[in-house]
Amino acid sequence: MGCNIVTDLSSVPRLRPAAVVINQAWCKKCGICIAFCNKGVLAFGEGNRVEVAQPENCVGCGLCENFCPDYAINLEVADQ
Amino acid sequence: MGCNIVTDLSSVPRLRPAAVVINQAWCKKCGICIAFCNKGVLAFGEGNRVEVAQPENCVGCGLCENFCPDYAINLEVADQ
Amino acid sequence: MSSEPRLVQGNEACAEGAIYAGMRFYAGYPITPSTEIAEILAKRLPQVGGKFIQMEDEIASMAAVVGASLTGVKSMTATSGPGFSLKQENIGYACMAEIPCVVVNVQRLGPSTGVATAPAQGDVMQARWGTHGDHPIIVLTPSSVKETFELTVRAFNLAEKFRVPVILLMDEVVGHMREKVILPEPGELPVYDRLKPNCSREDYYPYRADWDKAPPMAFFGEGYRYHVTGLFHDESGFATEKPEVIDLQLRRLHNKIYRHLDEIITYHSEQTEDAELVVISYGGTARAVSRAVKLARQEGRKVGIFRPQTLWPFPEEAVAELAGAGKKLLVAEMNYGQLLLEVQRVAAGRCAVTGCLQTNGELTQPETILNKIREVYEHAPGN
Amino acid sequence: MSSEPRLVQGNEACAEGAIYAGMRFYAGYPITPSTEIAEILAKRLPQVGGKFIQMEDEIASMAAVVGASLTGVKSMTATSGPGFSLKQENIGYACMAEIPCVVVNVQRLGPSTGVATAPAQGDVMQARWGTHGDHPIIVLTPSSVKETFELTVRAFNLAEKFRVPVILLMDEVVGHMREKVILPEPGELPVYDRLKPNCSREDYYPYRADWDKAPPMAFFGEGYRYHVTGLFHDESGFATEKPEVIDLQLRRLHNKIYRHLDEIITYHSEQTEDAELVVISYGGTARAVSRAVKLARQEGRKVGIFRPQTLWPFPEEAVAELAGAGKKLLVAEMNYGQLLLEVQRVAAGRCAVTGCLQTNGELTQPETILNKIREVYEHAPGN
Amino acid sequence: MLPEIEQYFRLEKLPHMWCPGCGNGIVLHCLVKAIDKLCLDQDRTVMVSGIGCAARASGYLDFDTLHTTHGRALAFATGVKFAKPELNVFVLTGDGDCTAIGGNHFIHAARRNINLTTIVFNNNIYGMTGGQYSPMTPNACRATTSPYGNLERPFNLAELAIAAGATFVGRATTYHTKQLTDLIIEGYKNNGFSLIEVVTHCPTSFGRHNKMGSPADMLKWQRDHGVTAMRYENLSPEERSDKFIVGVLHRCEAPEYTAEYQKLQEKFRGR
Amino acid sequence: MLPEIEQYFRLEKLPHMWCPGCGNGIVLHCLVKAIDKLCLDQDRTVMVSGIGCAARASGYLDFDTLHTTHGRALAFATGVKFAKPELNVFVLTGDGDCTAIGGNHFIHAARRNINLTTIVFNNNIYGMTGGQYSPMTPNACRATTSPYGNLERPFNLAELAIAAGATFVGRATTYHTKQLTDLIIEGYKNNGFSLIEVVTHCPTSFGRHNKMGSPADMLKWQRDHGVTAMRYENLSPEERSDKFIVGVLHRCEAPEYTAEYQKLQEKFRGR
Amino acid sequence: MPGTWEVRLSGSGGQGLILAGIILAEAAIIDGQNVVQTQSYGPAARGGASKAEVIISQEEIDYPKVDRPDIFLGLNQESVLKYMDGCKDNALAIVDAGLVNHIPPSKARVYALPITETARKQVGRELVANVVALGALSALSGIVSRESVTTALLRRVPKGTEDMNRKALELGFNLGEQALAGAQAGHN
Amino acid sequence: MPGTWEVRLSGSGGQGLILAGIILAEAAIIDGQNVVQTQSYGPAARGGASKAEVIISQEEIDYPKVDRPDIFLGLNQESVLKYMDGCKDNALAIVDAGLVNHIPPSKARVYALPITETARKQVGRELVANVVALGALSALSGIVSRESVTTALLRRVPKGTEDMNRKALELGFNLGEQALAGAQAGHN
Ligand SMILES: Cc1ncc(C[n+]2csc(CCOP(=O)(O)OP(=O)(O)O)c2C)c(N)n1
Ligand SMILES: Cc1ncc(C[n+]2csc(CCOP(=O)(O)OP(=O)(O)O)c2C)c(N)n1
Ligand code: SF4
Ligand code: SF4
Ligand code: SF4
Ligand code: SF4
Ligand code: SF4
Ligand code: SF4
Ligand SMILES: [Mg+2]
Ligand SMILES: [Mg+2]
Repeated sequence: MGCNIVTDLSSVPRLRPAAVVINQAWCKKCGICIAFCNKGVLAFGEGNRVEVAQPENCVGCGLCENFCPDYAINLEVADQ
Repeated sequence: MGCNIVTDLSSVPRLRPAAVVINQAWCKKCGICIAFCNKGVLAFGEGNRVEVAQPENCVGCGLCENFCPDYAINLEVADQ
Repeated sequence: MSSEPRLVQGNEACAEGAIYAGMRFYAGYPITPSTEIAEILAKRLPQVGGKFIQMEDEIASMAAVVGASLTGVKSMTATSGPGFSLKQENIGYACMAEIPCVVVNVQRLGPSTGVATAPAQGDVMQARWGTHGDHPIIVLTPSSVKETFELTVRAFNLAEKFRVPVILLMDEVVGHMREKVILPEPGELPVYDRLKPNCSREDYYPYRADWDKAPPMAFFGEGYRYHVTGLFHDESGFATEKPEVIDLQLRRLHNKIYRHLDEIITYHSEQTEDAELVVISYGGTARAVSRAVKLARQEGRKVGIFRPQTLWPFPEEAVAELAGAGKKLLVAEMNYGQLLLEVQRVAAGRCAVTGCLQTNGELTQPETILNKIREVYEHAPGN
Repeated sequence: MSSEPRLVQGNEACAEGAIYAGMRFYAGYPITPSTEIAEILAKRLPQVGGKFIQMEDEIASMAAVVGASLTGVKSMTATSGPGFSLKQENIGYACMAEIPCVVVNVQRLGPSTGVATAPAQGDVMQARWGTHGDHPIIVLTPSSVKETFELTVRAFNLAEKFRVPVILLMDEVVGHMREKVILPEPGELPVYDRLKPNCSREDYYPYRADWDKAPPMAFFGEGYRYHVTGLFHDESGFATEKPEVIDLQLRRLHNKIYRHLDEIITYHSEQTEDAELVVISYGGTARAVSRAVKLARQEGRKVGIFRPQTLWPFPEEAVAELAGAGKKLLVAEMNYGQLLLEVQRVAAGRCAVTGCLQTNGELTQPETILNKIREVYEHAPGN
Repeated sequence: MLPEIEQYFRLEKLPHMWCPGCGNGIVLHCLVKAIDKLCLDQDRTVMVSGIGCAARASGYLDFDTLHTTHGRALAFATGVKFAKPELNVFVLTGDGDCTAIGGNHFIHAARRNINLTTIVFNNNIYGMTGGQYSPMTPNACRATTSPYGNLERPFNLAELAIAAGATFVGRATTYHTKQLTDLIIEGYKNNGFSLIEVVTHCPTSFGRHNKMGSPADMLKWQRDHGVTAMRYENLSPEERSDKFIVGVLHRCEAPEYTAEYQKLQEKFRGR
Repeated sequence: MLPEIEQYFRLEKLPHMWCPGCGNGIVLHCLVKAIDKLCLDQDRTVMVSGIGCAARASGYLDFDTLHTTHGRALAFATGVKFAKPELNVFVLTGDGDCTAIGGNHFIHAARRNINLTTIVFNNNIYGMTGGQYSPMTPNACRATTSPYGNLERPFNLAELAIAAGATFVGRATTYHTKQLTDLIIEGYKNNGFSLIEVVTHCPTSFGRHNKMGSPADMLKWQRDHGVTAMRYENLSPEERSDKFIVGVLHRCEAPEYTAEYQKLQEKFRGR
Repeated sequence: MPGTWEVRLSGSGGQGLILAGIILAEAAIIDGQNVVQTQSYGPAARGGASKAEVIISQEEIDYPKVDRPDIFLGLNQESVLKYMDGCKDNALAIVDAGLVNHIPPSKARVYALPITETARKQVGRELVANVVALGALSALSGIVSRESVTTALLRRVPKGTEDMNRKALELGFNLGEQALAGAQAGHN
Repeated sequence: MPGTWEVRLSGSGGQGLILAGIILAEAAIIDGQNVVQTQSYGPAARGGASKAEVIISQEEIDYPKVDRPDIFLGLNQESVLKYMDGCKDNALAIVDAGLVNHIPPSKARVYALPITETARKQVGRELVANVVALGALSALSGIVSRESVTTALLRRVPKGTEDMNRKALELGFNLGEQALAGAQAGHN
């Protein structure tokens, strides 16, 4: 509910997220997330599946989620 | 034939014309010529006919001809 | 509105009838001979809490009417031939998305710009077939100022009930004519309001209805959050290309009209029982026919008049009955023979069908019709 | 163009046929399933000294085509249902001002946006009646890629000869289908060029012609200095409201078509002589009918096929003859029954007329038609 | 009328059908004066108009003339010009014709920079249909469809044309006849899309509803409210508020559409 | 996608029908983020779209949504908004939808200053029909109907909107997501006609014909060519030639149409 | 039809004949009659000849156009030439004496009255010639009562012009009555 | 119909099946056959299932759509589920071994071949999977001659890609021939 949010989450520097989750059912393998991740976290795998190849490198910048045209990436923030 | 005319007649100060001629068949009695003649040459007559009431006052300025929306006024220049 | 008799113009009766029916949104673009409808409504609508907007063209007018109707407001536009041609695409949209609205076409002489002020009835077939693709449509046509008021109210009732655009097909004669009329008091004529869903948002399927019915219609802004499109769609309103769904939905669009002809079709029939010849006519022409039929009766000819108020769907059954009874049929209209084609089809060879057609920009004179009556009465083959 | 067999798409055949006929001006606005015509012509026209322009919408496209045609260039536009609806006003203008041009409508499933890629034949009546006012119109419809080429050439010939807009009514099946064809060599098909006046400017009346003829047409820019309008006009081309002149001019517009049906109407008729049942069909559907008729014959049923290439004016005489011979008629089309209405009218009760109609966005299958053939063959009343 | 310009009129069609005092006749007068000065070949000049009082102009002029459908003059003219670029094509259109129903064709013709000289007869009203407000009717003015005063704002047509891509834009009035004639000449000479907006007066459908007085009064109003750019510059904001500029408003260079296409044809012909 | 904005989507309709890498999904993402920040009542917000790839957007959003005819979204939206001014009305339209067939409705909605927030998905092409050039296709670019390169000049949409009367105009790209979200917020807040032009990428129909590379390459192109007004100011003319400004381009005050009408109604109601 | 009057009012576009027709029709309604009013426009209803027609009857009125006028009014030359044709034998025809010079052959009783002149000289506004004509027509024909036409007129005219219009109507009545009493303009 | 082959090629929007259909049809023309080619598009022909159909015959071809394929090609899972239905008994069905996991019940002779994999690994471009498939299909069916399909292919592909395409086609032929020689993928 946006109405309860005072500042936009995406504008607050995040904690290191627990996980970058790819929704394979929605992903169309366009490669945008891979191209824009500065940390080389994501990569094409078998059959062009997008895979979280280097999860440990992720800094939670959110670029991948932001640019994914198919809402197929979620940054799941760890419970605090 | 415009193509033989070097300067536009209407832009040259004219000689005093021989006559202001009203084409009554085309005149719609709108009164524009009368309102714009600075010399009081023209006036409404019987049945709102436009008449050249004071021909002697005409200075051949051409305003009446210029503004008549019905091409009903001709300044007939005397043969030189 | 008082019960005093007043002198009222046909176009004015249309405007006032619309207000009576509850119309509170008008979008239009001026065109002779319909313009008075817009001019009157520009003045009247703010007075009754309604909205008037002059759009940039007829296409936009039709679009705005559909948009407004979705918010739950009874909506209308009025035009004439050239504008009616332009509205066709969005009339088709209203058919497909099942948006109630009324489109008035005060016919003038065409094709093209034609003669803006001349009477004609050349848009009868266009009113039926003007937009692309198969679509059902209801077309009403009045013959007098009073009937213009009444049929305008009916047009709204049918539009709202069946969720369709209804065409009120007037002509210059009726639109510009003034007659003495007593306009109905509120309550005197039935006024139908749109059926709304009474279910929850979750249970609402905007295009779910019995095979021959129009579904209830939620208003935009009331929480149903549904989707409307001109693409073929399933009951949920979302696009589909499934043949069986397309078939079902298109069939329902037709059935909701063609299975309710009794509610939709009205006509006026006079002296047809004993008639050997029946003149079929409508709109302004029917006024000349009335006179001609009186004169023919005075001459001892058994002539009747059949005047559809609903042009489409065509009163097929009633006309088939006349044809079946072997009466000669004479179709009088101000065009090259449009309704004539439908009458010929329905008559199916069972009786002589002749046209009394005029397309010169003048209202047909009673004498012209009388002469034709005499000719057909005497010479057309009986059965 | 070589005499080698090639794989050609229907839309491509239309584009190439137009070039063959001498078309050198195309204005259009893209829409599925007609877009290939524009795309091919965008490439081809500059190569053959022609002009291609993509206008801002379909209305402007139709307008530009008329403007171009007045300069003496054979002109064309192509579209599908929604765009065809938008073009109607200016098609009426072309009828009224007698401007030759060809309008291609590659039909898709409607009404409204419908399904852009699905085959349908829902614009048959619209092609006849889509613009306001009474107007004659010629509508041709092809069934194969080769015929698309040929009828496109014919469309231009008829347009130029009769000074009318001609509608080439294609459907998605034929437009998108590719077939092996040998395109005609130059000179193989007749190509008709516009009749120009051979009189002086003073003697030229742009709308003076025999009662059933189209007048010769001067090109803009060649010194005839004449006036063209969509208003009713007299022979000089200037507006008139005189009933007798209106009547005369409108009658000529109709006569120049309806008095030359022999030149205009073509159809394909096969195995009808001994047939007890004739299937009437056109466009893509006729391809399924061909198969179904073959199968029916294999079953020993005497079935024929009648396929109008000219839809409007309708081949009334030929169909009346079939009806008069008491053959059962089955009309197969991908709509709710449009040509069916005309067949019923023409049959005038002399034979059983049934429809095999499909509107689900798929090409009717031969089996569907065969089943209907069996049913009608067995059960419809004979005479 | 000067005898030397009579040749451009279809004299037998005169007097024209416009109301007494209507400004349209003055616009036409200036147009033929301009054509005369330009020495255009009468046989190779086309007048295209839409529908409306102004659009009737084409019928009075002795050229190839094309009176089209409402709002579509520019689209028809595009066809004429593109098919035969050697013709001179003028478009005569009303404010409603051009900016209401025809607005899209207007911005696209400007964008394409096709060589059409477009004269908009701006009488701030739909004259032909009896006085409904147009997109050029000033705010608060009365018309038959704005009985309580017009709620909308009018277009600034010149700015719209410039934004859309016109390469020549000028404005005059029926009072400023000399300027109008010159603007038409300049507009014609521009190799591209030219707009000449003429503020003209409709005494019947606009003047009457808005108490503008006689036709002569309306001309005087134009005289008093239309000013040159130079004069405008020197006016105070208050003085400016009811004034408008008369003269050339915009001029720039851009490739002309039909010429570009001809280049293309030359390049690919026979390929 | 942030879980808090899922509520604005019709999740069961996802994945959407757009091609892999198509920018439209990013625009929609920004739109719902803006709506979330604005705390709009989902039940009183309407999305109106025309026909085209972009116009399919309405189907994915959980509001009252109206997918209309090609080019007419603004005219339908005018009906919705004028009939029920208390609704928030957004218009989602493609460059072809809005500026080709729909150009007239666009300039008139702007002129009326009716309170519609219009988001133009400018991918410089007719995507849906397979890649014909649009009025926003840059000169010389290739499309299926400009096989030899586009001869026409594109509109400067922002300038056109300003000239027509829009009271808020902004531009962003699918790369500039933060700015886009903010522009939508600002556009919504403007009480009048707001245009937000989004430069988006169509890898299938535009990119492929014009060798623009992968979807990611097209996003990078946007990053490198869209600059803030401030940066633009400091660029040399040569540097400017292939750049465009991202941000608020215009803002002004003018009476809003539906509000003006409401005043009229209040004044004359019952008369 | 018995008890039916067919009235044709004609003149140039700006002479207010449609308004006159409406007032006449409304007067007849006040008198309890049935009524239909129609008009025909020129290309744009400017100048030239235009007409308004009124049919007044006790019966229901079917055909709304006037075929053969019982009463004809012609306020300019063009309209008289164009529309006077077809008058019934012995019909009442009123033409403007100042603006009409030629009358086509007809069996009507023709009155040439100084209608426009009266409006201009005695009311000071040519604009009200239509009202003067209406007065004369009512007086000469008796088709509507004096009170009804006065009431109908005052309902229709703009506020502030009532006196001027009433005066014009009175002058018209007088013109009509004088004509009735005096010489008839002769058959021709 | 005697001597008539009905061929249905299916896969996702971007897999180039229409082009494959066209090449197949043109090859058949070179072989002197009659041919009709059609296709069906999805909402916007992107992703999902799309199909191209070719009918090849010595006779004239009337109905242009494939009702019951003699030859079926399925390059993705969705299209196999949607379009494989209706194959004739003993029809030839070729599916992509890497992208298709489930096959609907059918009496066709089904071959699961590594088409896309071959294109990716051996040609280096997945894009040419359609050409590989075409090769395999020709070899397995003999419906068109090897020369004709090669000629038709080379006429259609962009300049500069001839070698790559020729290679893909060869690989396809080989796949087909191996399959013919080797094990059939079994009925199910
Ligand atoms: C499609 C269509 N819509 C409406 C009309 C009616 N119509 C004719 S002229 C006109 C407006 C004319 O206004 P403008 O262009 O300003 O010309 P003016 O008469 O003022 O010179 C209208 C609305 C028409 N002829 N066609
Ligand atoms: C009246 C009409 N004309 C043409 C079309 C075909 N058509 C559908 S979408 C479209 C263009 C879409 O371009 P744009 O608006 O830029 O949207 P995009 O697909 O690029 O997002 C066209 C021409 C149509 N549906 N209706
Ligand atoms: S950006 Fe989204 S759709 Fe594209 S590859 Fe990454 S996860 Fe998949
Ligand atoms: S959040 Fe940033 S670092 Fe982590 S995967 Fe996404 S783009 Fe890479
Ligand atoms: S300006 Fe012309 S039309 Fe008007 S009154 Fe004078 S002469 Fe007559
Ligand atoms: S020429 Fe000048 S002075 Fe002479 S009448 Fe005309 S306006 Fe008056
Ligand atoms: S109505 Fe206005 S614009 Fe039309 S002719 Fe009369 S004065 Fe001129
Ligand atoms: S064609 Fe272009 S705009 Fe349309 S969905 Fe594909 S990438 Fe997006
Ligand atoms: Mg105007
Ligand atoms: Mg686009």
